[in-house]
Amino acid sequence: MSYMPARNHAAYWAFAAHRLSGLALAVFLPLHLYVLSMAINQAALNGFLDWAENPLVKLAETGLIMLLAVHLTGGLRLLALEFLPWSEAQKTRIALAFGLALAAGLLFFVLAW
Amino acid sequence: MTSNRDAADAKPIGELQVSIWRGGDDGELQTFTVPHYESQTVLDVVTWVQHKLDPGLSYRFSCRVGMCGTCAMTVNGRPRWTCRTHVSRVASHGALEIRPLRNLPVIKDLVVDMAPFFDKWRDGRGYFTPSQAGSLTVAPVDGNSPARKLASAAIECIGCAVCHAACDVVAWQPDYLGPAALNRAWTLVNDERDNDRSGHLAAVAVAGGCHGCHSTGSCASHCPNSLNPTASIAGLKREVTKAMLKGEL
Amino acid sequence: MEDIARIDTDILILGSGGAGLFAALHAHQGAPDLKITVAVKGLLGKSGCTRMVQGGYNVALDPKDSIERHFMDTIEGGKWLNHQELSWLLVNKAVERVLELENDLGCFFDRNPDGSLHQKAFAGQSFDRTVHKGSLTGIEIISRLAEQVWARGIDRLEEHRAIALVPSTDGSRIAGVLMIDMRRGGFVFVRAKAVLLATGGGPSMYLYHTPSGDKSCDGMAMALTAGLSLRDMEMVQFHPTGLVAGAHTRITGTIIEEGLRGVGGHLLNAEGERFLDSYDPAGERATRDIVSRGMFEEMQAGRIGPNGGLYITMRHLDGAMVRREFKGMVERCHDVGFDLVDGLVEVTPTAHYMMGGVVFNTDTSTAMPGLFAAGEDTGGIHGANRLGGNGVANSTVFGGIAGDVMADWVPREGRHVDGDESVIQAAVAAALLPFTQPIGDLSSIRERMQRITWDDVGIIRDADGLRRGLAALEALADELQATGVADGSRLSNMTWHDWLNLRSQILIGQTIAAAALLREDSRGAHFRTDYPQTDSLESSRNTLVSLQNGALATDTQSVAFTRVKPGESLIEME
Amino acid sequence: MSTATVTPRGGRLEAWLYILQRLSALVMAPLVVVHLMVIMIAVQDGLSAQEILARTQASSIWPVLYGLFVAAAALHGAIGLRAMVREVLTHHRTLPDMVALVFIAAVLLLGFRAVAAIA
Ligand SMILES: Cc1cc2nc3c(=O)[nH]c(=O)nc-3n(C[C@H](O)[C@H](O)[C@H](O)COP(=O)(O)OP(=O)(O)OC[C@H]3O[C@@H](n4cnc5c(N)ncnc54)[C@H](O)[C@@H]3O)c2cc1C
Ligand code: HEM
Ligand code: SF4
Ligand code: F3S
Ligand code: FES
Repeated sequence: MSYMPARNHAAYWAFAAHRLSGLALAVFLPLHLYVLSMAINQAALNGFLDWAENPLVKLAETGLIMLLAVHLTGGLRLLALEFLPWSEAQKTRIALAFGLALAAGLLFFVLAW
Repeated sequence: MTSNRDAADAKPIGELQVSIWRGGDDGELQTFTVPHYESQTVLDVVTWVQHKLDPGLSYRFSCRVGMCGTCAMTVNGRPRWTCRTHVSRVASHGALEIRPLRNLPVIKDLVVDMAPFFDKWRDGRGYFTPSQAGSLTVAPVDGNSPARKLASAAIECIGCAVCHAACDVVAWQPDYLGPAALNRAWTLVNDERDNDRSGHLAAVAVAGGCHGCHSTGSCASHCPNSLNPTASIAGLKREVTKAMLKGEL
Repeated sequence: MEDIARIDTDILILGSGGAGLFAALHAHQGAPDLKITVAVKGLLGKSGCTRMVQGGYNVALDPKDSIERHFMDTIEGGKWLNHQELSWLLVNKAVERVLELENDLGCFFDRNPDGSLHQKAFAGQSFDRTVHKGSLTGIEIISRLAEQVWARGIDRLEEHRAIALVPSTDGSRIAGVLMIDMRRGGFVFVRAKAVLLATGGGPSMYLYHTPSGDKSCDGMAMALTAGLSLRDMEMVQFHPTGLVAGAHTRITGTIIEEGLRGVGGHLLNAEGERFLDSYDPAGERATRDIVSRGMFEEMQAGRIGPNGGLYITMRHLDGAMVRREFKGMVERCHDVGFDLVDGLVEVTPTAHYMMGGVVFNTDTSTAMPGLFAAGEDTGGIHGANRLGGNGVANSTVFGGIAGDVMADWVPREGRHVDGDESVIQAAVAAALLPFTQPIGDLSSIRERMQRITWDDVGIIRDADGLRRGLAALEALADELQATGVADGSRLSNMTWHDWLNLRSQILIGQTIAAAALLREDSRGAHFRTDYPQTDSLESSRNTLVSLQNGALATDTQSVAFTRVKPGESLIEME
Repeated sequence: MSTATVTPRGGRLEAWLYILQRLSALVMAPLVVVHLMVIMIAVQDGLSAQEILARTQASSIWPVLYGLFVAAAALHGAIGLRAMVREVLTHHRTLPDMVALVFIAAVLLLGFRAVAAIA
């Protein structure tokens, strides 16, 4: 079924955001580590960091850090949900998670530019 | 004797365009025009079609008051009990799209085979193991103990499989026990009268068990009885983790 | 000729209500090596009325209560028509059964603060003895039973509808049961060494009725056709408050909780007046039969709402209290468009329960060797009226007994024998008849059946009406025989099953009318304007209806007062 | 009534993987917070290799923390990916485990090379 209103609720969006950010991080992490490992060759790294000044790249990096923030807060939400006895405050937590993520991302954005 | 013979039927207040799934898994939608009444449930709409428009339409119901859990269907994209879903609450611009429940094999039209759902209930060890079988006394149970409260919060499941249909993991992982079976397991884990707590935990700590749940919450947001399987499953994960770390499982 | 699938089992149980499932579990426990099969018209544990039990389960558990007290309440409620040995078993075994539900099956029943089982008041009882799970007792009981059946590897034939009890070729015993596999649309003959009839009665032929949609008196109809007698069939209990919202909705007829009247709910006519005070000083709190009759008369007088009913209202009471105490009912009403807290909800009396049924013995055996019966299909336990809370006790108590007895009986006396092929072929032909007739309007037949039974065989009766009803039902039965159903797909063909439902319902409707004509006095659920008095209790008689050469035959037999006589009591006076 | 007997399917792998994934998440959470904060401060006046190295080589705590992060992330991501592959490719028996193993290997290899470089 292409149209699934059954998925349209806060907890599902939280799940989707967490899953997508997790996937993106899993793809990005090896690349990120690869870049870091190039620090063996400082010149190469500096060249890379210059390249990273490119606005497009910067945007991508910003996006990924936002993803990390989203995934982190979403993950904390899940850990709370699973390990702290359930409370009806769950919905508030979802909102909080998104709020935090966005705040972190925007903060970074402002600081970086 | 004549009773209330003449007053007995209300007048329609409009018309509904109703698309209904016909056939098996590879069926298709068929559209009917059904009179819209003031007091009318989705089950009534389906009944109208069978009684007046197409006697070949198959669907299932029993209690008609939200107790048996056999009338669930997908209505405008959401799984619901149909006997207690008032048309006015779901029709969008006078249109209804009614399909069989998701995640269970379709027998015909709106009838699904619920056997896989019951099998999972069993496989999740969703049945009581007595600690005082045949006893002639009733063990006192504190209705307000934390464990009993947790169990009570999850006990009023009618087995309608609405949550099962709403859950994506059930769709993605054929051996996933699903929210209803796990929710039942949770009530047993908290039942102080049950003699096999670790058996219940063991049954949900397997592939397809509670760890398959990603807390997508569709179960809880669709359960017609406002149960919260998401919370129950989280509880199972917690108790399984504790037991594993203590070396009890 | 039709292809008939053939299956053998040791114990075949028809129906999966409290009676059927308890029988399956007890039989399995008593004889784990026997093959046990539960065949049911709906899904196992999800069809029938046990699941719909709201009020609860009567049992004398409290030390201040007693078995004798429960027994006397049952006999007095039954206006001395009860089979006293059956009633005695009921009240005794209810204790055992509730303990089993609590200890062996793990049912969640409501508790007192001290941890003991909470027992609430239910009308017509001298002691608060009704064990319950909120107002969803039946769901709890049946869910716990069903999951044990699933876990024990008991065979299930779901959506298999029994259509005939088939005797052996020599007619000396039952050989098996002919069924329709409703999903496939084909026939199945299941041979069994013992068969339990537990399809649960249910007066669903009335215009307004409470039972689940799968109940159409098939069990009683099959028993009658197989030559068994039905007793006290005139005794049909009406619940005073069923929702009424028009013929187009299945909500019509379903129960509005009894407790609402208990806490002070008012019944009003269309003029907005309370009217029950003129029938009984207890007004709305009078017993089910009196309130139902008062309402019926008010409805006949024409002071009715848009859907032909009267009103119940709680709006003069504390809304918060109503919302709290009747949460489930308030939500149910709200879901289907009614405001129980502040509004007027249109209600009517509604046919609820059949006290009458198959004649059977204390060991659940019947006149047909190998055939056992339990639950609402049987008669005798409740006499002329059933106490609220004794219905589920009946089905679970006697279902359990049947399981025990069959587990013991089958190894000793059970045999697989060939079924009488002529009976099988005749039943197949009769079931296929609608496919050979010109297609007709089943809705119209259903509506007329519901009207006839409601008007002439209903809450208030007299000889003229009963005769008229009997004749009209007979004509309707003939009309049904000539009415066809489209022979498209037979897979899950509900319209075919509607036809078969009507066949059973009309036949049992006739049975009720015949028995009601026979009983020329008023007592319990049976009220005749031409015989409004209750005859002497000492000379009480039971009615019997059987089918002889295709026609209903009636008889009576005197009640055996084996434990207590009218005027006496088993309760010690202190 | 006798006790019903249906033996649960054996194997605790899923439960252990779950525990490992939650544990690794718990380990990573504070590390990521620190990491993010450091980035935010650092990024204020532009990133350079010297700065990064000056920071990381100043104390042996940084390589240890990054090492811990790499190990946790390898495990955590692998378990997460495994679950996702299992759900998308329902009937594939070995692929999810292969993906997980490859991911672990890649992250450990690249990760420890990077840690070595900054140490
Ligand atoms: C709304 C409601 C509320 C009630 N509340 C109470 C209460 O509070 N307390 C109380 O004591 N009693 C109550 N009763 C009465 C009580 O529910 C019944 O008396 C009792 O449960 C009947 O049990 P049973 O096992 O005989 O039948 P049921 O539980 O009705 O089961 C019958 C079974 O037979 C199956 N069946 C029917 N026909 C066929 C066929 N042809 N072939 C195969 N299977 C068939 C059905 O599908 C079903 O599974 C209530 C009844 C209703 C309707
Ligand atoms: C920052 C700390 C982190 C926390 C607290 C965290 C938390 C979680 C949790 C609780 C889950 C389980 C979700 C579920 O099973 O439904 C998860 C899944 C996942 N995480 Fe993380 N995570 C963190 C960092 C990372 C990193 C760095 C990566 C990248 C490798 C990552 C990749 C994944 C993936 C791929 C999943 C699977 C997603 C899914 O199944 O929906 N996570 N994370
Ligand atoms: S948990 Fe809710 S949705 Fe799921 S089966 Fe039970 S009642 Fe239905
Ligand atoms: S919808 Fe499914 S994923 Fe978990 S929270 Fe409910 S079981
Ligand atoms: S018909 Fe029973 S829940 Fe809807």
